[in-house]
Amino acid sequence: MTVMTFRQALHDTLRAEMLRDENVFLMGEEIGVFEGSYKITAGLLAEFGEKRVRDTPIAEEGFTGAAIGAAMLGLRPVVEIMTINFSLLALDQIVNHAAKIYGMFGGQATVPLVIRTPGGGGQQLGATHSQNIELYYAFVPGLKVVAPSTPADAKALLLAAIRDNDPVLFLENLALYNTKGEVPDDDTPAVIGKAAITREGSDLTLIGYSRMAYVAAQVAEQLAESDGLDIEVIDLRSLRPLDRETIIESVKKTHVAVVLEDDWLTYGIGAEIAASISDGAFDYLDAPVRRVAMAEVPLPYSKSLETAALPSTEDVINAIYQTLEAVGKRRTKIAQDS
Amino acid sequence: MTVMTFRQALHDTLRAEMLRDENVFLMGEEIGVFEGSYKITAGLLAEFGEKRVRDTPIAEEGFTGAAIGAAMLGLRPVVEIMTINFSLLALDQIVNHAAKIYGMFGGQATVPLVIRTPGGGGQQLGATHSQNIELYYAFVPGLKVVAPSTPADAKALLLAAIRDNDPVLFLENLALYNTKGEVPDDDTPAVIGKAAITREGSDLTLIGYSRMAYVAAQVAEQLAESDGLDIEVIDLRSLRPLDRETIIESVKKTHVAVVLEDDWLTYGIGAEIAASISDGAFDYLDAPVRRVAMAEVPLPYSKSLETAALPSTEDVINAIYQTLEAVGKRRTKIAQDS
Amino acid sequence: MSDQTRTPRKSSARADTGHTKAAKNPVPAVDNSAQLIDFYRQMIFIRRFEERAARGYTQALIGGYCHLNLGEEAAVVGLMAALRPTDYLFTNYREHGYAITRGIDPNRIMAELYGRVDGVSKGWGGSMHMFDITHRLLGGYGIVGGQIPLATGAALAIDYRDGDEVVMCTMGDGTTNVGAFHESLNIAALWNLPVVFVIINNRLGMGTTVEKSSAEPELYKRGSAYRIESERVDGLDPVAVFDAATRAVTCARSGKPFLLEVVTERLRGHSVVDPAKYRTSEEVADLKAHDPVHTLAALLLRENLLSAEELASIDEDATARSDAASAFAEASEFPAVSTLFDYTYATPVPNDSRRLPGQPLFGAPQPTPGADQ
Amino acid sequence: MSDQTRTPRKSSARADTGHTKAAKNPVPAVDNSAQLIDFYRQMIFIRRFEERAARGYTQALIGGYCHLNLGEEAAVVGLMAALRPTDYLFTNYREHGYAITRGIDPNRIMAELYGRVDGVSKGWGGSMHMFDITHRLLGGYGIVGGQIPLATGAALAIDYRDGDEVVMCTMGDGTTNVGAFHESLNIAALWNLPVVFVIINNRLGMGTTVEKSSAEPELYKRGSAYRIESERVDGLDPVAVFDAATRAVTCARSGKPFLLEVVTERLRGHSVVDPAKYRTSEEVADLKAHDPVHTLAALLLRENLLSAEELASIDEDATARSDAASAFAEASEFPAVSTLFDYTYATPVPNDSRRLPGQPLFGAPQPTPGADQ
Ligand SMILES: Cc1ncc(C[n+]2csc(CCOP(=O)(O)OP(=O)(O)O)c2C)c(N)n1
Ligand SMILES: Cc1ncc(C[n+]2csc(CCOP(=O)(O)OP(=O)(O)O)c2C)c(N)n1
Ligand SMILES: [Mg+2]
Ligand SMILES: [Mg+2]
Repeated sequence: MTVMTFRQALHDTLRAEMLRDENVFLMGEEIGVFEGSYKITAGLLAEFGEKRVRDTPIAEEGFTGAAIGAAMLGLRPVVEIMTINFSLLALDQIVNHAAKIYGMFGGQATVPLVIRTPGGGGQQLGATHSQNIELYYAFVPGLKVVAPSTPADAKALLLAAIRDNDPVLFLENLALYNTKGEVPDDDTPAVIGKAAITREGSDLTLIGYSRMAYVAAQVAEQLAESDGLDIEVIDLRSLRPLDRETIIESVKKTHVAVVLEDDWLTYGIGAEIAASISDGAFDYLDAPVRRVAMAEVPLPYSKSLETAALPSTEDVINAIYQTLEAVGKRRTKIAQDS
Repeated sequence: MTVMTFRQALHDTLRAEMLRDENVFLMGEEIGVFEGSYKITAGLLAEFGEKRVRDTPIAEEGFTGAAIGAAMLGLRPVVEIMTINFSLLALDQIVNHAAKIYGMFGGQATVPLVIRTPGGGGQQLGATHSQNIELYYAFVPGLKVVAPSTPADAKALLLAAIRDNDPVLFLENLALYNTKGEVPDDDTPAVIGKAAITREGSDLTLIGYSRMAYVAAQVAEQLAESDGLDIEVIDLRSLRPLDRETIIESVKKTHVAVVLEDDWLTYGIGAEIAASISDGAFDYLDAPVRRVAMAEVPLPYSKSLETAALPSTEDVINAIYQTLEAVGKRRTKIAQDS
Repeated sequence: MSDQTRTPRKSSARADTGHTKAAKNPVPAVDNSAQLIDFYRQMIFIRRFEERAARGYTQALIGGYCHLNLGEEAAVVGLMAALRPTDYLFTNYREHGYAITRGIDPNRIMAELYGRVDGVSKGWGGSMHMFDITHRLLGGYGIVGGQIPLATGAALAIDYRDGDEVVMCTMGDGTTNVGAFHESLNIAALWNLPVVFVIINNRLGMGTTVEKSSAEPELYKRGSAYRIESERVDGLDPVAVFDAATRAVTCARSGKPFLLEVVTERLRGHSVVDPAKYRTSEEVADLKAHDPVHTLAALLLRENLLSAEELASIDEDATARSDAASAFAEASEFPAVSTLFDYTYATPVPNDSRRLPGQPLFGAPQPTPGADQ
Repeated sequence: MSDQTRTPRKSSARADTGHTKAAKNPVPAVDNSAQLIDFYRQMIFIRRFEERAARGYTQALIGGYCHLNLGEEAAVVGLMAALRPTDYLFTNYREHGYAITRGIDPNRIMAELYGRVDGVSKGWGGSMHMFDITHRLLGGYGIVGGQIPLATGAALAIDYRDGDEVVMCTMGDGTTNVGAFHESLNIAALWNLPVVFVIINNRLGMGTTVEKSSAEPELYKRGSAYRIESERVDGLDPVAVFDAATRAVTCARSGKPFLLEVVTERLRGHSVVDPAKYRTSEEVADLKAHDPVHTLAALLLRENLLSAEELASIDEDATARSDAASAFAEASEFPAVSTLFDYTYATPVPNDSRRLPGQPLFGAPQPTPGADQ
């Protein structure tokens, strides 16, 4: 185990996979000479050369499509799309091509492609640069979508994504790059399609992915200390496939759930989670599943408005309190404690 | 009232609006000389000329963006994107530009734009040409998304969309174009953001939009006759804003709901509907909300597989039966009848 | 639409299309009678196959969209003859002729149109999505321009591995106006990729003329925006196409992408169901007068390379093989519903949805059709 | 990155950039001393304003991304001088200088950077999204190339109404490789729209050189793919830019789009936070030697158009106004949270979501911030 940042875990894993398999190569804007907009690929051009670390023109559709074509011939490209906002320009190639090629041609060609791209607001980047649109990928059969929240998962899921024979959208988050955690030294890939219970508990199920799984873990710890609450935390890790079973089992135990997401509420990722819980744990649920998400506006630049529009730790805590209050749990808990 | 097809209602409304307001004009691939891939614009080039019926090059991003720019200067373009599948190529312009311009610039410019585009599978068009991706628009604040299921609504909602000062995605469906219905002669626009109860009932709430609202209406009639079931049908009509109130009020009355959609189940439009019902009617719901949707595969060409992958009337009826059985309602009903 | 708005159709004007921007490596004039006969055999087969497909469509045995190569036979065979079996082809939805000429069993092509298990894409693709990995036909694509980035990437893979294969990527005239064309040609030129971009200029995208859709209607000239060598060739002449394609492929094999414009015909509507009312009767007559299959037959006859009987017998053979393909296709099975979930993912993962429409998310036993395999 | 891989920077090479493809309507040589002084006043103000903005960023008073026009001052003022007040400008995220030169109150521009209510976009846009409807600045845009289709559409609207305004659309060199560039130039040329596309070629897109990103690095030549007239001009010389822009605007006003390439400098990193380590020290020295603001100051002095004192006083005035803008910005209020839902829709509709994060969907009373307006 080594403690490192999320960024370092990504960097080291990319490097290790490039050393392991010469079919693995990197493509994207500014990943070479500029060393990456968020410096994930720093040093790799110097080490591997232009063949394997390709700075592309600004042409999201063109270079993403080229990566798909290269993958069809057996290479294993790892594409960086600078932020997920720009991926809209490559969406046709991803949704109509990468996701379809295996099925549409009756299984004759695979597309072993990874697209790494960060989402995330909160950096005053304005409406077009602060979106969380992983939904666009999670919705599409033929794609796999993973969303790590810890450095360890960044490594394990990136290993899995690179070694998988299907196109994988690997969701990163600007706010996570500098977070730290322990990372196993061996290179065991994660199983794509499995959620993780990152904290066991019995009072409430708190569900998140990417940055919001990180927030969930923090809030759970905080409330354990401050209120003696015993919250179970689920990190979805994979948005497609979605591990409903792990979620349902948890809610059957806790009887209440709060879902955290960084995207817009209506039709957001949380809608499916809430709908699935309400269905699968119908007879066990003591209160409506509560969703905490972004305000439904084009995210303003100004700090005052941006802060108001994004879910805060406080919003999460309030949602938890209110949910517990609705079922009378918190009062009991606090009563017990006092 | 005049009985006409959905196609005719669209055609006549476009024509009437062009006659009413000279700022209204049409753009799109093959809408002029070719008279429209689905002939909605037949005859309009001859009547209005090239200035107001513009055949564009194949350049979804370019011409949709041009329509947005023209709208910023006060024109009221109505764009046809041949099928919703191709709209992926224009998504950046729609999501990052049309939807953001009003907010991002502090309300200084509006984008009075309509994008008409048909979705729909079932015509053996294969994986890339049979998608229902209205979710991509319904998710985005700043856009409005309407989805009529009847010729009357096609007219009323198209009137509303053209006269609205925001970008409106107007969802059509290949399978609806030839359906017929009564259309009012006066031109009263619909209110965007309101669902309609198209059939009152007390046994179950059946919810759909676009083609699936049509299917819902048919199934309800059929089951009224065959089983004496009294199903309430809700046609969502507007996917953004979403009229949760109408849905919840209905479910509070019926206690059970089935949601129909033509898209993929996981993260589909129905997820939000189910999640909203499970929340807003938590204490009233007697069974999990059931969703009927497409199988989660890239839609195959072959008729045998395509048919299996798309929701059929029978699937809808089974889901209704099973939901009613789960709450013991159907047996009672049938028992009463017999 | 008047004749003036279109590229002139008369043979005087047609000569124009042969002029090349950079016709290097000219192929020496040789006796090409064997080649001509071979081309004819292939062209008449495409002709009869497509006509048979159109009939299958009318019989409701073929569904979806169905775009034919009628009028483009000379272009197809000339282009395909310039490729090695190891080269790759990416094309669009108008690809039956290419699939045939690459050497794929016509029975399997027809079976694909019929949506049957023996189809070249196992019935999953249909008319627009023929794919055969062994013949290196890497797909017909239904999204206009979608194949261009993919083809560029395939060329990148070849280059990455120092291979000597070439990628050919065909597209229609209307397709040169999509953004992917620009982005891809730029990338191919920047990275010196072994790819030939071929514009099949049948002078119409559905009902829209080249002049109405491309501000530079001499489409091959667009190569200059990427310093890509380019050339225009008469696509009604299979030998001219072959020669130009050979030059283009040679150029690409040396590591420089090439843009080849092949000016041809679309004898019928955009797809089988399009009556093409936007064409005048003179235009239609003119098209017939330039029919490349008839032109070649006449030449073969005139030059005494084939007798009328021999021509007729080749034609009958083509018809017979097309009919046989239909019979084969009709006898082939529809894919079993149990295979519906077989091709969502190549690497299986847990929690992958295998639910049929209407099946409950939870609870009720899920008959997973893929499971019984 | 070595010098060889870049467009030559020396003055001999620089002369090259002036050569035009079709320099019609040449502006007669006149005494332009007043113009020069005016340009200088504007340029030094942009310089000081941008430096002040950089400081504001370091002070954490400005957030997000912040791209400056440092080194591009001559290009900015020359271009803007060629526009009438009624003409429209679409530009990208590197637009502070354009906003200033279009005549928008610098206090409001700085207030936008500070995210305040008095900002030109009311604090909603920030550095990348300046917009002023009265000055017909129709937006800075953060998505590379996003402005190009919009500008084309604005020109369409002008044409639709038989107006005589022109649209100018600026973009970076790297931006010429996006699909939207291709699609839009084609449409503009096909439909004869009154739009000037301007490439601000500062020879870098972030850290990528033109040669690494554009297979035709003489970017103005790309106009030929659409039969669009084009020209390249030295963007360090405001008069040359003005003259070329005037020709371009005149051409566009006559209903023919134009492509103008302005070769300029990016004195610092891509954005305020980029240390630009990928540049050699020689390059940086070379940039300084060609600083257009210094060059013009030296010229004014040399030609006795301004004394050293006058230059200094203009400079001081620029600094003072920049400081005043910062003071104004800092004193301006942050937008109230109650306005968060004010700009989602222009036409109000029922059921529009006005929920703050964490508020329940149903039940609990919803304090709707927009409602108390
Ligand atoms: C992105 C996209 N836009 C529109 C269409 C609809 N469409 C199919 S073929 C076609 C015309 C293409 O014309 P061209 O490139 O000349 O090829 P041709 O059909 O003449 O062979 C169009 C517009 C599509 N399939 N994909
Ligand atoms: C679609 C898209 N892709 C990538 C980016 C990230 N990005 C912002 S500016 C830039 C470089 C643009 O270079 P150029 O066009 O030369 O303009 P300059 O910044 O030099 O003025 C990039 C890649 C973006 N904003 N949008
Ligand atoms: Mg064509
Ligand atoms: Mg630049």
